[in-house]
Amino acid sequence: MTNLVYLVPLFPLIGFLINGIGWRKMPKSAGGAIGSIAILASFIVSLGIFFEVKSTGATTIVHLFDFIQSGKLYIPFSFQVDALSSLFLLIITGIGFLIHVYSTSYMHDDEGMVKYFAFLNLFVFSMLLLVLGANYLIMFIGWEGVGLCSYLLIGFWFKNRDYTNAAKKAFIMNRIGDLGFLVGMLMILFHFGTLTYADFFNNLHNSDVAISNNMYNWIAICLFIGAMGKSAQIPLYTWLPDAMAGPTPVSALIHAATMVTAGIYMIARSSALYNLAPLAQNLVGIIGLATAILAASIAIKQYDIKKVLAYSTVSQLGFMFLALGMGAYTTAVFHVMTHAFFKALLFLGSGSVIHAMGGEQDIRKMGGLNKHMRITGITFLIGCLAIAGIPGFSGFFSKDEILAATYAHSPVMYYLALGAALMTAFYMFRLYFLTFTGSFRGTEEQHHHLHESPAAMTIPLIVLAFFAIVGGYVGLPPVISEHHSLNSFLRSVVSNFGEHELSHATEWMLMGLSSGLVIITIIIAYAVNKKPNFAPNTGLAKTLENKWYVDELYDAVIVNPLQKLSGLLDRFAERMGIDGLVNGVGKIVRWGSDRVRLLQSGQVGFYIFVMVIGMTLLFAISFFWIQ
Amino acid sequence: MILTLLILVPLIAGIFSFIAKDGAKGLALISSLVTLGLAAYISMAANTASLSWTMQWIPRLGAQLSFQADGMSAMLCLLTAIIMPVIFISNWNKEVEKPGAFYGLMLLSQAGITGVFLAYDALLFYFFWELALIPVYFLCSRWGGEKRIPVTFKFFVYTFVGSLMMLSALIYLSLQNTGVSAYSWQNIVRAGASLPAVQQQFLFWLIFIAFAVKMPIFPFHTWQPDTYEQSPTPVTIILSALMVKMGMFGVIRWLMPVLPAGVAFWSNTIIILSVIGIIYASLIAIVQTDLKRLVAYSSIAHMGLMSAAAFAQTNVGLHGLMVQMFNHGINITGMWLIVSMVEQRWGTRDMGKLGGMAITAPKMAIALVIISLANVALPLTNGFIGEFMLFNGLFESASPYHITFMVVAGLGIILGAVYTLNMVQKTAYGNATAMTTGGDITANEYVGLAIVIGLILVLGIYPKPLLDMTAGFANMMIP
Amino acid sequence: MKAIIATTVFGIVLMFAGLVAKEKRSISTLAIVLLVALLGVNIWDLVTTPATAPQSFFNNMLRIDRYALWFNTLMTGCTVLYALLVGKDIEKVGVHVAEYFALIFFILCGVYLLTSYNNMLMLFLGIEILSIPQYILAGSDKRNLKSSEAALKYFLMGSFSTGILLMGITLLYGATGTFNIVGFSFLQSDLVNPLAIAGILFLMIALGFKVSAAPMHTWTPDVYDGAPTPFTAYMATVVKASAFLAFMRLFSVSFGSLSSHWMMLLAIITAATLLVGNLTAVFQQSVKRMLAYSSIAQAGFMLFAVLAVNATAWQGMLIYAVAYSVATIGMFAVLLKMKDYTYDGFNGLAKKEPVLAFFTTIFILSLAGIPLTGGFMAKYFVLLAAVEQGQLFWLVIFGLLMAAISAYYYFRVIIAMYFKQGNAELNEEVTGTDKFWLAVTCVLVVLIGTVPQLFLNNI
Amino acid sequence: MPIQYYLFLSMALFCIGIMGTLMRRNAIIILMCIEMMLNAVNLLLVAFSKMYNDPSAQIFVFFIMVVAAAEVAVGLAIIVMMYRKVHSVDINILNRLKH
Amino acid sequence: MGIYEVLFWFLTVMAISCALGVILSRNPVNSVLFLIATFFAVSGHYILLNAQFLAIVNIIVYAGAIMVLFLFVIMLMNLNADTEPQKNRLVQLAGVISGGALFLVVLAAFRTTTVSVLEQSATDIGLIKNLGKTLFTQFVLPFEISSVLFLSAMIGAIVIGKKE
Repeated sequence: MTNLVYLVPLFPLIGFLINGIGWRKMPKSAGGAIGSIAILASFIVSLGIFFEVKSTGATTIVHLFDFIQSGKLYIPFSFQVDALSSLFLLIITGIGFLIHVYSTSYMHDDEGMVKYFAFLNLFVFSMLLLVLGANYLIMFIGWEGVGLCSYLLIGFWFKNRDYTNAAKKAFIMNRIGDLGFLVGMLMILFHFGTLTYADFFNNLHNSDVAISNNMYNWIAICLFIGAMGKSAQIPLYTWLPDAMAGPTPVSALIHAATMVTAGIYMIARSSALYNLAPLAQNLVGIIGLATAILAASIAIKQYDIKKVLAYSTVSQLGFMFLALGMGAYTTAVFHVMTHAFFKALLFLGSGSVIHAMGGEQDIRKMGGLNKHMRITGITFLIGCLAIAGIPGFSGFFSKDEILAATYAHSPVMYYLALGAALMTAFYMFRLYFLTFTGSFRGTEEQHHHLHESPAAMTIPLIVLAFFAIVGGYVGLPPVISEHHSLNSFLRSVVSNFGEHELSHATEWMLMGLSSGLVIITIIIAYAVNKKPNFAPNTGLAKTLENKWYVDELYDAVIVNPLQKLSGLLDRFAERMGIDGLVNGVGKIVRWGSDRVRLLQSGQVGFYIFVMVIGMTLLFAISFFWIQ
Repeated sequence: MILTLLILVPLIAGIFSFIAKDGAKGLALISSLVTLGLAAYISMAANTASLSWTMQWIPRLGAQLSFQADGMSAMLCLLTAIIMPVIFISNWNKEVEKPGAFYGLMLLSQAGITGVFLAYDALLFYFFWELALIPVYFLCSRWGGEKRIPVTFKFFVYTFVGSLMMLSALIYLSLQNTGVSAYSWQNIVRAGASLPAVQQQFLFWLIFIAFAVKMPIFPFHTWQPDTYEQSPTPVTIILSALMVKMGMFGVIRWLMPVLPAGVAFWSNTIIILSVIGIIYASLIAIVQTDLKRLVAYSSIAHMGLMSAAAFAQTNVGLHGLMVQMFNHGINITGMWLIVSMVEQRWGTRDMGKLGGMAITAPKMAIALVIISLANVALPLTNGFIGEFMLFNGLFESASPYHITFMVVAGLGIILGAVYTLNMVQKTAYGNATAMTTGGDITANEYVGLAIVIGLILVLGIYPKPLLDMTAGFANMMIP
Repeated sequence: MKAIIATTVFGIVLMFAGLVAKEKRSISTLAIVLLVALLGVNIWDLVTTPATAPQSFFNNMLRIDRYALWFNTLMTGCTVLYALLVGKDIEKVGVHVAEYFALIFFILCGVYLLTSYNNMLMLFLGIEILSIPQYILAGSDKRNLKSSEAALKYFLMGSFSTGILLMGITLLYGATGTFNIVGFSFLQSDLVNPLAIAGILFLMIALGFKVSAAPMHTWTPDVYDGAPTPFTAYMATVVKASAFLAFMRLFSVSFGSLSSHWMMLLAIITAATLLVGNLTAVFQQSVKRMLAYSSIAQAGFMLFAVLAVNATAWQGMLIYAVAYSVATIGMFAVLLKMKDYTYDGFNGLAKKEPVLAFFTTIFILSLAGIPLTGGFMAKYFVLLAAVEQGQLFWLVIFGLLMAAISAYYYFRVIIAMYFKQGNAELNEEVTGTDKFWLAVTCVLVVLIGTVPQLFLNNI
Repeated sequence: MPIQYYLFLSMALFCIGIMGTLMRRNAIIILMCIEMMLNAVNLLLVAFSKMYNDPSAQIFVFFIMVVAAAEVAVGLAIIVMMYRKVHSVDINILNRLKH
Repeated sequence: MGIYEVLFWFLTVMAISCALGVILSRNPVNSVLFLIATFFAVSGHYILLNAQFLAIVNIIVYAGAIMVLFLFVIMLMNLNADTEPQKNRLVQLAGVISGGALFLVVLAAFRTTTVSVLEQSATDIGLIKNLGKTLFTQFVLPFEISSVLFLSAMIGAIVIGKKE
């Protein structure tokens, strides 16, 4: 089965090509069907691969063709199938399929639906390349490919300038990260002469290649910069909230479940490197934690349903990086998986809400939707419970593992992370209460239109809700079960670093603490939002509503100065400076010509005079200077 | 002999098309297709052994009519031979004034450019160098925009000064030799390499300025945006896709092996200039509102990267440069085709007035997006392979600042994304305000764009043929 | 030697023909026939002279080598071309057509003397024989005050420079005791007699005057501008080229060993010439006057050959002389067709007379030194010679920069013809014959530019 | 008598001639000054001829006279032609050709 | 100081002062007369230098023929002192200075010349017989060629001088 791995990306590619070429002529339903079936096919193959890998535990490399070969530089186009990639395959194709199905209904009224499916398929294709690549360059191809699809899909409604701006911002911020990734790759190439994972990781321990510890750190940091961009970490996170401009299923798939977790995948993939680079690892943890807190704090005061989810995603990604920073790679992957379920669920749920509200996204205008959309309401609640970390739901297990790992590493960070987790619970339930409970605050017309979404949308919700509940049982904490099935599955590929075995008592204590606090927080959230008050925010709240003014800060510090600098360069350095200089030479020649020609006075006496002067000078030079 | 045919076919066809008047269009197309066939044959043949052809020319000077095609020459000839039919096809239904002269001059410049790539004799090289320039000068000045006369004249004088400086250096070098092949590449190389370092350092600039102007390298670039802006698009394509390669080609063929000590001495300086040029041109591109100027500055930025990598003097960088020269030629051709279609349909190149191409001309918009993505070197487009190798080469250079160079040059890919996406946003996206009239691409334009986009994708996914074609050359230059 | 006799005789024949022939047309036809005959004589001379050592005539007064013969032949050829192209226009200058042609034959006599003189006296006579007819030709359009002015200016300055030439010759004689240019013996190689140095300087200035090197160039624009255009064409080409050959012969053959004493000065003169010629030409409005300045600029390049004192320089001078003469004659032939000599007068010529415009372009490109034309090869050879000399690389670079400036004013003609709107008015119909001979000229220009070996094989 | 004396005398005459051409506006006087320069040359040649005891210098002087005569003939013709047109022999009157 | 020196200095002073007279006198006729005097002084020098034939020729050709031609022309044009406009002082001064500077520079250059002293002894090279022999043997070509010069001068005089 693993030998057929090329089929996995091939199906979405075929789907993309069919939809892409026929996007103007094909019927919408056909486009949706082709797109979904392509992913389903991939999913089936992926399942087969997954189980094969699970049973054998082997790592297979499938060589397709030579991509770049130049001197010492050799980069094959090959796929690597192992535990990590097969798990991601499942997440991508599985959730991808659900979201495709969901989209067939969600996008049904859009004229560009076939194009939409083409892009979506292309995205899945790129994402699969990313996780399947057997070397960093193939990963990079997928890496940039998903960035492209994200760009295309954020700007899907291209007539709106704000949307296309958001798309552009996403692409450019990703590019900043990509530069880091690129530099990291070049460093690896420079020092190890290869980009292939297997060779690279083998050589890491090889004493022949003696490089300083510093260099490991640098390489790791460069790669992490790439992850920052893709996975929306400080300081490159601002694109992700803006990316909500795209259709909601896109947000669910790309900006929650899959693409943004690429950074986590990459670092988990490079765990061997990070294990050698403690400095970089600490940086990852700190950045992750800071992002988790910052994004959570912003989410508290957002009013756009998708924005809240977006910041929540950023925050959750922060948690994942925190885990990575603690050396708990499998935990991060675990959280990726659970997060994929519940965040996709939440986004699709919000999509269902938006669908029902006729495009309205402001939660101040919602409320009491539970009455009209039961399935959406319930599944959304499940999502909230999962993300908040209520015991029994998937999020609880993965988040708890992160917190435990953090506690083992540094209690201070644990408390900070716990704070972020509590904020998560708070804003998620604020969102839930404001949206689904209480009374409807929108217009009469919207009220009239409220309805439950069609089955194509609700079925994926239900499936995802199911997984949001049970997804966590693959990684039961050691206090409950000594057998951590995910950990053991991944062990062959990802090696956790410096795992501290916490005593069972401590673990119980931590679990109890976080669960208890979360429940209290939810109650507070209920209390606060029972009678919503949308008075204009002041003070800290206003700062939070305005996202700590980070966008403004970036505008003021980077974007505007850059624009100004460009303008100045164009006006002064280019036109007046260099071009002015060049034209100046021309002008000087003309001016000189105008002066010199006055020597030609037309009077023969003057001519002779010039001649005599010249003669005298020549004599003087000849007799007094040369000799 | 087949090498001379490659030059003679466009030359003769060019001369005839002056007389042919209305038939010139067809003649040009046929000639360009013939050369494409020849070039394809040569590039296959050059894989195995380099072709050469030599004849006495001016025994008094020791100049010969000598052509040789190695991997680089063959690749560039192939590029030339591909670009020309693309130009002719996509301009098929466009009426030009005096078609005979127009197509004649186009073909003459093709002959000149091909000659530059094939010449293995310094004087012959110089001849073709100028022969390529003169028809282009006429083309720009005759068929260009309203400010064409001063602008193209500036271009002409600029490059003329450069080539004259090069001429002085070539004279100097040739005098180190005697005999009937004093100007042959081998002898020039031997002469140059045996000069004392100080002289090499001096001669370096004389030669380099010619190439720097052509490429163009900051700060010798100011002719370029104006000229691109004013030239008719077919000529802009020749200028930017082919003539800038002449500069790059010159550096590799007639500078690096000839003055190794000079190159070694100045390479850091040139890399710094190039890198500054990347950032500088990219920044300026950001505030351009004219499509042509934007693409022009983007080209400067790209050439900056190529030149930086060239002077990094690494095998992989050089190999990447070969690939990138080809790919840049293809990409920028596509870019200009789109720009010209926009201008033709909507009568403006001002991005402030454009918008909504995706609604009125979706096919063109798709092409624009694909070409733009190639322009920002997105993986799986051809731009990526070259750029990756160039960065790799720059990173591996022996200079102590190699990381700094690479990182600063890398900022160019971010800025590149900024201006390219700006352009896409402003032309393709948004509501169709000004761009309500005018249809989507016509059949002939479709063919032209299809060739370009096909090459972009094929070479982006499977670059091996291109890499193989030039590998031998790269290994020979820098083992 | 045969050619000198022939040209004198032909000149006299033409003088008398003027008495007999009533029609101007027949006179110019006769002149052309005689010129062709003269060319034949030259070729005969060339063929019959053995390729070995140079021959001396009349007690070393003349020393004719193959180079001189070949040069004479080429210059005569240029004259034939000239007569074919502008013969019609000479008829229009004035009534004394036979005399004009006779003077041209006499000038050719001067040319032959200057290419082969071996004695200062012959140099002096040669220059005078070259100059006096020019004074007359310059003033031959008596209806035109400008022509008279040109003649007066040329005459006064020419006589003045004759004085300087003679002073130079005298001082050299004082230093060496001989007039024989190969017999000069400069005593004390380390401390050369100041008389000799001063003599060389005076000669440099006098000959510099003839070739219009700065700062002795001032007559050139006025005279070339004022003189009747057909004669300007001749003065600026064949005459100037032979003056250069005389210059070179003296400085290379006789003073070559002293080059350290005069090279610097001549280099300064060269630089000044290039600068003044190119710079001033930029601002001109009249193409004719621009060509005058351009002839100064071209003289700057020919001075490289004089400076270089080596074998390449001789070949360079030859190529330059021919390439420059042919292109300039062609250019003047075109100019003569124009009603208005200003740049604006050329506006839109390409539309009206595409063939004529094409020929003009070739000539202009040649003058600007663009490859494939003779001008390039010419410049190339002289610069090659200068670089070969070893100390003049700076001057070569300077010269090339000036060449770039020269593109400015030359290309203005092309710009006017092709890119500007306008209605270029012609003086007269461009006949098929005209076109044919212009085409021949073009072919020559391109031939020199591509196969210069053709013109060097005989030496 | 040292030859320098003749050298200096001749130079003095020569330079006076030059000064004359520079100072005067009358074309005829200028022509005369040029003749004076030629005479200075002649004088020096004769002195050198004596020094070297060589007749060829004197022959040269003879030729200079011959040429001078011819030149004067042409020159005066030109001046007369000019006088006919502008009724003056002032060289500054004729300056239509300039710049 | 023998008669030779006395004559030398007398003729020198005469030549230079008359030469100055040529350029300084305002009346063209006076200039011509001064020039004739200069020529006589120069002829005197010729005799001192044993160039008797040239002395005679100088007087006949120059002073006699050429200068008379000048006088004719001046008379013909009816030029007198008042008609010739003077150059302004500055230009005159510039002329004097540049001419003088040239003289001084050349003088300074010849300071160090080491040329022998002329012998006082008489030679016969300046006699017509010797000169004639030289002219018709060694210098026969220039002699013949100068006829071309005369022909052109003749044509010139006709072409230019003839009224149309």
